[in-house]
Amino acid sequence: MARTIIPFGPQHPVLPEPLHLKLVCEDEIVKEAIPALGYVHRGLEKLAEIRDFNQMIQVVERVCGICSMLHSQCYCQGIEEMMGVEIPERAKYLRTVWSELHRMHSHLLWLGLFADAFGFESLFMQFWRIRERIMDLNEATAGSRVIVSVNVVGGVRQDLTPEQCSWILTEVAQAGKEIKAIQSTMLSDYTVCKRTKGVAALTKEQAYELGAAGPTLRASGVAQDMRQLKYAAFDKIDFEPVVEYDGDCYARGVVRFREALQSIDIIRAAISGMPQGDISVPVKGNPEGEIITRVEQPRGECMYYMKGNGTKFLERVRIRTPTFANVPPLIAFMPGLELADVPVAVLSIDPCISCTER
Amino acid sequence: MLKMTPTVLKNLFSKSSTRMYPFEVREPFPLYRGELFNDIDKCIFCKKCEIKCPSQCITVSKDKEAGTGTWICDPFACVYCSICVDVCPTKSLSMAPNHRKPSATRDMIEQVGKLKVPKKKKAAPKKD
Amino acid sequence: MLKKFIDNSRAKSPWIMHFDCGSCNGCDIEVLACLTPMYDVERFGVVNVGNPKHADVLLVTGTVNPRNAKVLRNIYDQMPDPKGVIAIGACGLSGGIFRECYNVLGGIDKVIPVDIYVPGCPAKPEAIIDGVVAALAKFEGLKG
Amino acid sequence: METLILMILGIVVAPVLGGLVSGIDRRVTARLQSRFGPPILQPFYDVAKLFGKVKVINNFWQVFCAWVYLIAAALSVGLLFAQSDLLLIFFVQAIGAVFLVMGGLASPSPFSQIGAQRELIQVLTYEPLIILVFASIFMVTGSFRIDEILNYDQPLLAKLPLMFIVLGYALTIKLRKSPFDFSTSHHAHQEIVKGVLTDYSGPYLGIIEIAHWYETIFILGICALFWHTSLVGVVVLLATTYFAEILIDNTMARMTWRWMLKYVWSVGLAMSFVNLIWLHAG
Amino acid sequence: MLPMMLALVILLPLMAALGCYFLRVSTIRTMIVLGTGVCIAATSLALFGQGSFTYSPGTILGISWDSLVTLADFALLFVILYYAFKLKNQLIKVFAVLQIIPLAVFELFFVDHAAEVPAFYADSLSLIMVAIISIIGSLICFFAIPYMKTHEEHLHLVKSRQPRFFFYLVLFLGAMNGLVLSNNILWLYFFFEVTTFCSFMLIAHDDTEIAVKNATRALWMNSLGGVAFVFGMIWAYSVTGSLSIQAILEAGPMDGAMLVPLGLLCLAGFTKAAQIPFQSWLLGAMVAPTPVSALLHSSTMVKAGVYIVLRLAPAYAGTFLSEGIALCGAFTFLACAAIAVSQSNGKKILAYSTISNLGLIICCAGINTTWAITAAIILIIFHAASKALLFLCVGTIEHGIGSRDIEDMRGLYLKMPRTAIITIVGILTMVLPPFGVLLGKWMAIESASGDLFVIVMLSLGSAISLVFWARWAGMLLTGPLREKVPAESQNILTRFTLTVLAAATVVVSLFSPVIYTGLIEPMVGKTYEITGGVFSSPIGVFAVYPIFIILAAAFIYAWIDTKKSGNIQNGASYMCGANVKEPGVQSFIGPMNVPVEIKASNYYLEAFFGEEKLTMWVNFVGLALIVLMLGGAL
Amino acid sequence: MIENMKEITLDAVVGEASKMKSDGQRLVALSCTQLDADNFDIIYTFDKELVLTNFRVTVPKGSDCPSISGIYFAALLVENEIQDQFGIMFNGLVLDFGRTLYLDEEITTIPMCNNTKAMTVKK
Ligand code: SF4
Ligand code: SF4
Ligand code: SF4
Ligand code: SF4
Ligand code: SF4
Ligand code: SF4
Ligand code: SF4
Ligand code: SF4
Repeated sequence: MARTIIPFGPQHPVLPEPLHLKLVCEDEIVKEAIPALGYVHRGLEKLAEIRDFNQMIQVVERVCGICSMLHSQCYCQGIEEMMGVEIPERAKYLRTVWSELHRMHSHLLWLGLFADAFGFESLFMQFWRIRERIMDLNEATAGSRVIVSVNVVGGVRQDLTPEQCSWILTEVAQAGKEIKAIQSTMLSDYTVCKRTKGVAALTKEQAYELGAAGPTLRASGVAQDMRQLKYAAFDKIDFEPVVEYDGDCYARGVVRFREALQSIDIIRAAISGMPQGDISVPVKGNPEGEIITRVEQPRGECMYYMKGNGTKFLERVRIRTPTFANVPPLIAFMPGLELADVPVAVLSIDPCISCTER
Repeated sequence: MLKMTPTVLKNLFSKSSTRMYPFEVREPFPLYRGELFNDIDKCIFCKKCEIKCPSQCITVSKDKEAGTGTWICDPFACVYCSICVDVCPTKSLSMAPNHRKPSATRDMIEQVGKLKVPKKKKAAPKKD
Repeated sequence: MLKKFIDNSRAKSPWIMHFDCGSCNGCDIEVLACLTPMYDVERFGVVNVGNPKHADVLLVTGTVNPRNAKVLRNIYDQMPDPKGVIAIGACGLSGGIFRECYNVLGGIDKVIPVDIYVPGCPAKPEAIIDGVVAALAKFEGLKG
Repeated sequence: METLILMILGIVVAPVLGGLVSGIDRRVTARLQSRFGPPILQPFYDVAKLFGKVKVINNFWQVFCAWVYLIAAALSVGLLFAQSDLLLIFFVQAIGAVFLVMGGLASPSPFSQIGAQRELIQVLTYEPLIILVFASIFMVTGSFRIDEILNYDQPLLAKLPLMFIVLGYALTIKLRKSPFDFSTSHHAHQEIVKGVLTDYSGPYLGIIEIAHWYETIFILGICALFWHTSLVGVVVLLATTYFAEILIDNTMARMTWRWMLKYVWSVGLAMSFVNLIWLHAG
Repeated sequence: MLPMMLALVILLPLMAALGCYFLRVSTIRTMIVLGTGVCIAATSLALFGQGSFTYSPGTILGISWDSLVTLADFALLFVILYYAFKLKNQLIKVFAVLQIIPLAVFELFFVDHAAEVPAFYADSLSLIMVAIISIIGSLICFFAIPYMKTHEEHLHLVKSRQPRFFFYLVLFLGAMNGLVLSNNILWLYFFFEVTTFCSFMLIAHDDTEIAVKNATRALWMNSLGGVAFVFGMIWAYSVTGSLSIQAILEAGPMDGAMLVPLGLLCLAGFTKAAQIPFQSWLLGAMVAPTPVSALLHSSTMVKAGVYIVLRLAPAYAGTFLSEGIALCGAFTFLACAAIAVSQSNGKKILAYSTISNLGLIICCAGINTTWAITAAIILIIFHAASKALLFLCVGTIEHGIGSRDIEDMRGLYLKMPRTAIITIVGILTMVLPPFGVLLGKWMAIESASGDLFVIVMLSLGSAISLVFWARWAGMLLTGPLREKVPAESQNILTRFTLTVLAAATVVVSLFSPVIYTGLIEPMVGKTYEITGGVFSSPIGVFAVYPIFIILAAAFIYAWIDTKKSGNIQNGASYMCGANVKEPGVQSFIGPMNVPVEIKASNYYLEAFFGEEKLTMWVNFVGLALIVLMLGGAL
Repeated sequence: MIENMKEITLDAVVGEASKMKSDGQRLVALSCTQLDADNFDIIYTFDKELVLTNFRVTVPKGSDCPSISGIYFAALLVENEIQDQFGIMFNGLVLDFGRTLYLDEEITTIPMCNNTKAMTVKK
């Protein structure tokens, strides 16, 4: 039959990151999709051999800029557990605040990119405009817009003043209002629904079996969220995992949309429940033993496996990131899509190649 | 359809949210981790920053004979984490709240200062 | 007169293309942020074209590895002259914190000539705008 | 003689107007997105810049096709100003459309190829609608000749309101605006990069850009026929129509061409039938 | 003079055909074909000098020509019956018998043999047809000479079957000329049957299973047309009492009883012109060698069907039948254009497009205003030229690359630049102004504009046909072009015919205003004002010369600039940066670092326009429309 | 410190994985570490309702490991990654990148396996 072979990426305007897909299409229906990775692979896990466990914090923060905060949090939690350090309560709450700010900005960023993937430029612009509020919060409270670098083993580096706290509250509330203003567009506009509903759907069983993580999994009806593991302040803050049941791109969008709003509530709860006290404890010695820790990144479950040998250099840092888990579902649902839906479908798992490849 | 209309019309009739950088520059946030400065007079060339820097972009060397110390930082490799600032015992390092300007060439930041140790030694006998 | 208009227009219409050469996304999202309402680089005539054949300025973020180096080279070669390259972020300038990784060759200038270096990790949108403005100076210098 | 002068006038003025319209379009779009936006003259800078770039091609037929596209577009505008036959003008601009497609197909890049195929589907979608619009104008005025149509004493809009909407569909497709920007898009992020224009660059892209300006004016000229009786009417109609286009562009996602083909044909044909039957009955 | 000329255009081909058959030497055959071609082409032009005429040949050797024709007619019908038995096809048997018996009864008991019926009548329409048949037909025959040689080499035939082939090919020219010149409806019927038979024999020429099968299908469908013809003829005679077509026409627009025979005759025309639902025989006919497709199945024989419908147009003007014919034609135009989109076989695309264009002409006949008839005649002329050219191009390409699939023609310019350019010229003359086909289409659309259903179908159809033409033209150019491509070598006759036809399609388009004033206007009456090469009427203007001049200038300018591009930088095409960097290699580095060659294909939109998907529905609607048309006539 | 860990042998990998699958466990990760110059250690991690189950195998250098990508499609990426980074080959991968998932031929050593030259790239 009349086949067209398309090199989709590595450099392609709809791909925020280099990733290659060899697409074989017939009348623009994808018949076969084979990915190629490795354009972002740096091999940073091996840096553990030449950077001590403290310096590694800055390295893992740069596994990916978008959820850098959660990478270092996951890493620090692991080291703290290995070394038996109990961090102050206030530090837990602070980590929660910044991690939820991260989730918000990441989801807003994604919602924008998603809108862009189906060619809705003005919606993209609106989401990114709202997101700037969060970026300002990051910059003002932590010192950098993107890579906040607040985590250290034993706690956090920055504290929040009461004024900053109330400012955060007003800003996120305002952001929430603005998000709600475009809710009807994102969730019920005819063209948006037409482009996302029923596209690249995964059933609950498929999603689970293919090892999907995070919003991709929750959009297929599996209520699993690593925050249920009650790390940081989540033992005190209640929340319900956001679940949708259709498993298509639309459902994935809704999950993230609702999570962005949910984060506002969590931030509010964290700030109101934040105890006074130290923000870090001094740490002595070196990590030893093996540990697996998990946190919920905006894109889903992130897992760190670490092995210490009593020196300041860790023997192994192994990072399993959410996108890594979401690539197999992506490969699985590609055939049968329309070419125009490829960006939408690829974006729907919120691909982060940089952390997939590290 | 056209669910977006109120939002875009509102945008049309209100002021654009664009910050007119570089024509108007915002007041910087004081905590921002921008350009790194070394107050070389305060630096004791203890190498603490060199050791702790996660990006390994600082080189501190002492020239005993000349009585000078050199503090070199590669601004193109620095990741602006401010670990060095945190660990510096004399607080000679600081970060300005504005970003470093782009440049067309790769220049190292090289600062040469007097070694303080001899100074101390000199001062000590005086007291003695 | 026409020629002068063309010369003047160069600096007024820099179409950019952004290539993520293995960045951690930190710098990428800042590049994107430049296009959004808060920073809106279209004020300077900047259009994000996403196709090297239409681009005047290449913004590159991230570290170079053997695989993406070939892509980077290709894209650069496909841009018609006159063209400029802006490297963004510590990674793009030198490899940044990843300089010593086994799959990192170093900064962008290992592969293609770079006109402007924008430091930062990530570089702020303001810094990127400064970088673009600095690159325009190069086009302004180009007469005829 | 008068015809000739009008024609030349059209060919000279149209790109200037088209460029301005495009500049205003970009500015208004930016404002709708809460951005500051580029200068109004930006399109002219862009094209001038393109002409200052090195010429790169990968198939010399691209050059040929680009030129024919431009000339056909200019000629159709010239004929429009010269008040020629609507159908003839339409067929002349179809020359441009065909050569744009051929230029796209000349490059082996898959994106260019796909873009050309999509462009064809767009042509397939809007062409019948435009012919129907012209036929409906004929049914009202009894002629395809613009000079005769201008003698008709009522605004056509009053008799052909639905046909104007049908023309609006064609307009959106032709201007390559959301939700119909498939073959190439003004927005950077499309699955097929720049579609038909992917492998055009530098001066040749500039040529095509100018041809787009002509096409904009061509389409607006057709719209103007719907309220030819008053100058104010024309201005109001055009301004409203174009603003509506920008608004639609900014309030809709890009759809898929399969959807377009089904939707535009069925809605367009249905509206045409309703309007024309109403015309017959009334 | 006139008898001589008539003999030249009708009998000379017969003689030449016999010569080809019996003198089995290829050089002699070549000479005969060339000579005949030149003769009849010249004669056909000379006939224009004659203008309209009526003529009866009287007797030969004491036997009237009428009786000879009748005899030959029965002989032919029995031959067909013989083939029906040989092929064991019940349908053909039935249809043959259904023709023989009524015809015998008719001849024996009804016809008043004493009545004087002029055998020949010619007006501009006939003369134009004769010119098309004689000039284009001859060119195709020339083309066939080298073509059949290669063709037989391809098939590795031991014994050449060319004598038989050229026998039918050349014979056909005479029959066709006879058909368009006949005034006596019995004569018309006879020639009609000869073309059917020639077509049958030529489709079956290669004697493969599929060829025989498709030939059989062609025969039964055309025989069905023959049956309709016979009954229509008898019925018409019983109403008007005359065998003369002119007499029937002169009776003026009719109604009531006369509409049915007219409807039946038109039905015969429909089968011959392969209108839906009879299109399948013409598609099947594409198995025949390409000159056959070019001659019989696109530019001339199928026009016989159209000719009959058009010839009878004045008789049913303003009736329901007329409206029905317009709808049928418009529907065929739309449906076949749509199906053509889903085709990748070049000859099939041409076949569908042919049927589609015939539909358009028939639609014009049905619209039946003077404007529409003008459009129909313009379309006949230019469609014949362009389509013949395109068929010959496909034949040449097929010999060059061994495939007739348009997907395989991608980048043909790199291999056969000359043929590629001529093909593109052919395609452009089909779809773009100011060329003749488009002029015809423009007239058709303008004259159909009052009719809602027809105009909708025409506008959809013309948009659809642009799709398959434009992409075909474009894909011939695909490829990375770095240097000038040297022209391929071609047989002199091939090159001659292609060049002449290509030049003719362009140049004749330029003379369309002249053709109009000289030929069409006298026949159908004044419809357009011509000033400075501009067609104008109160409803429209079509500026042939100005557009021609401007476009010619544009093409020349564009070509000069293109030539200059020789020294500009060549780039690799965009492949997302993954290009394999070797000159001339069109591949990208795919997964696992394996180079992947890029490949692009057309969209065939099977889901919308699939042949299998549409054919059944289309046939159903087509049949319904015909029933409606005939039923309405009753 | 790692919950529900058990050690298994190399040939039991596929069986264990199928058991996990029938138990409704979701594959989370495979984590490979170089134990010493001659041995690697792979930990297979599964999750069910937030509880992790792990098993670990020791793979001697030079021996191949059975792929579980037939059972868990999701394993294909990580198994290819381990091929790239540690040079352990997996038998029966559903989509085998043959050590080109991340690396080009310019990288001639097996990165995470100190000082070992890469074998020729499997085609
Ligand atoms: S889709 Fe988004 S990330 Fe990708 S190029 Fe466009 S704006 Fe950038
Ligand atoms: S999941 Fe994506 S955004 Fe988050 S850390 Fe990984 S790469 Fe970054
Ligand atoms: S760039 Fe140089 S001067 Fe600036 S902070 Fe980094 S090291 Fe210091
Ligand atoms: S840590 Fe401070 S004092 Fe020590 S060398 Fe660095 S800058 Fe100087
Ligand atoms: S800011 Fe961080 S990276 Fe930069 S010199 Fe200091 S410690 Fe090193
Ligand atoms: S410079 Fe920093 S933020 Fe930018 S890509 Fe590199 S690590 Fe990420
Ligand atoms: S391809 Fe042409 S030459 Fe060959 S056998 Fe068929 S018709 Fe004859
Ligand atoms: S087509 Fe060519 S290869 Fe095939 S039989 Fe004929 S000569 Fe031989």
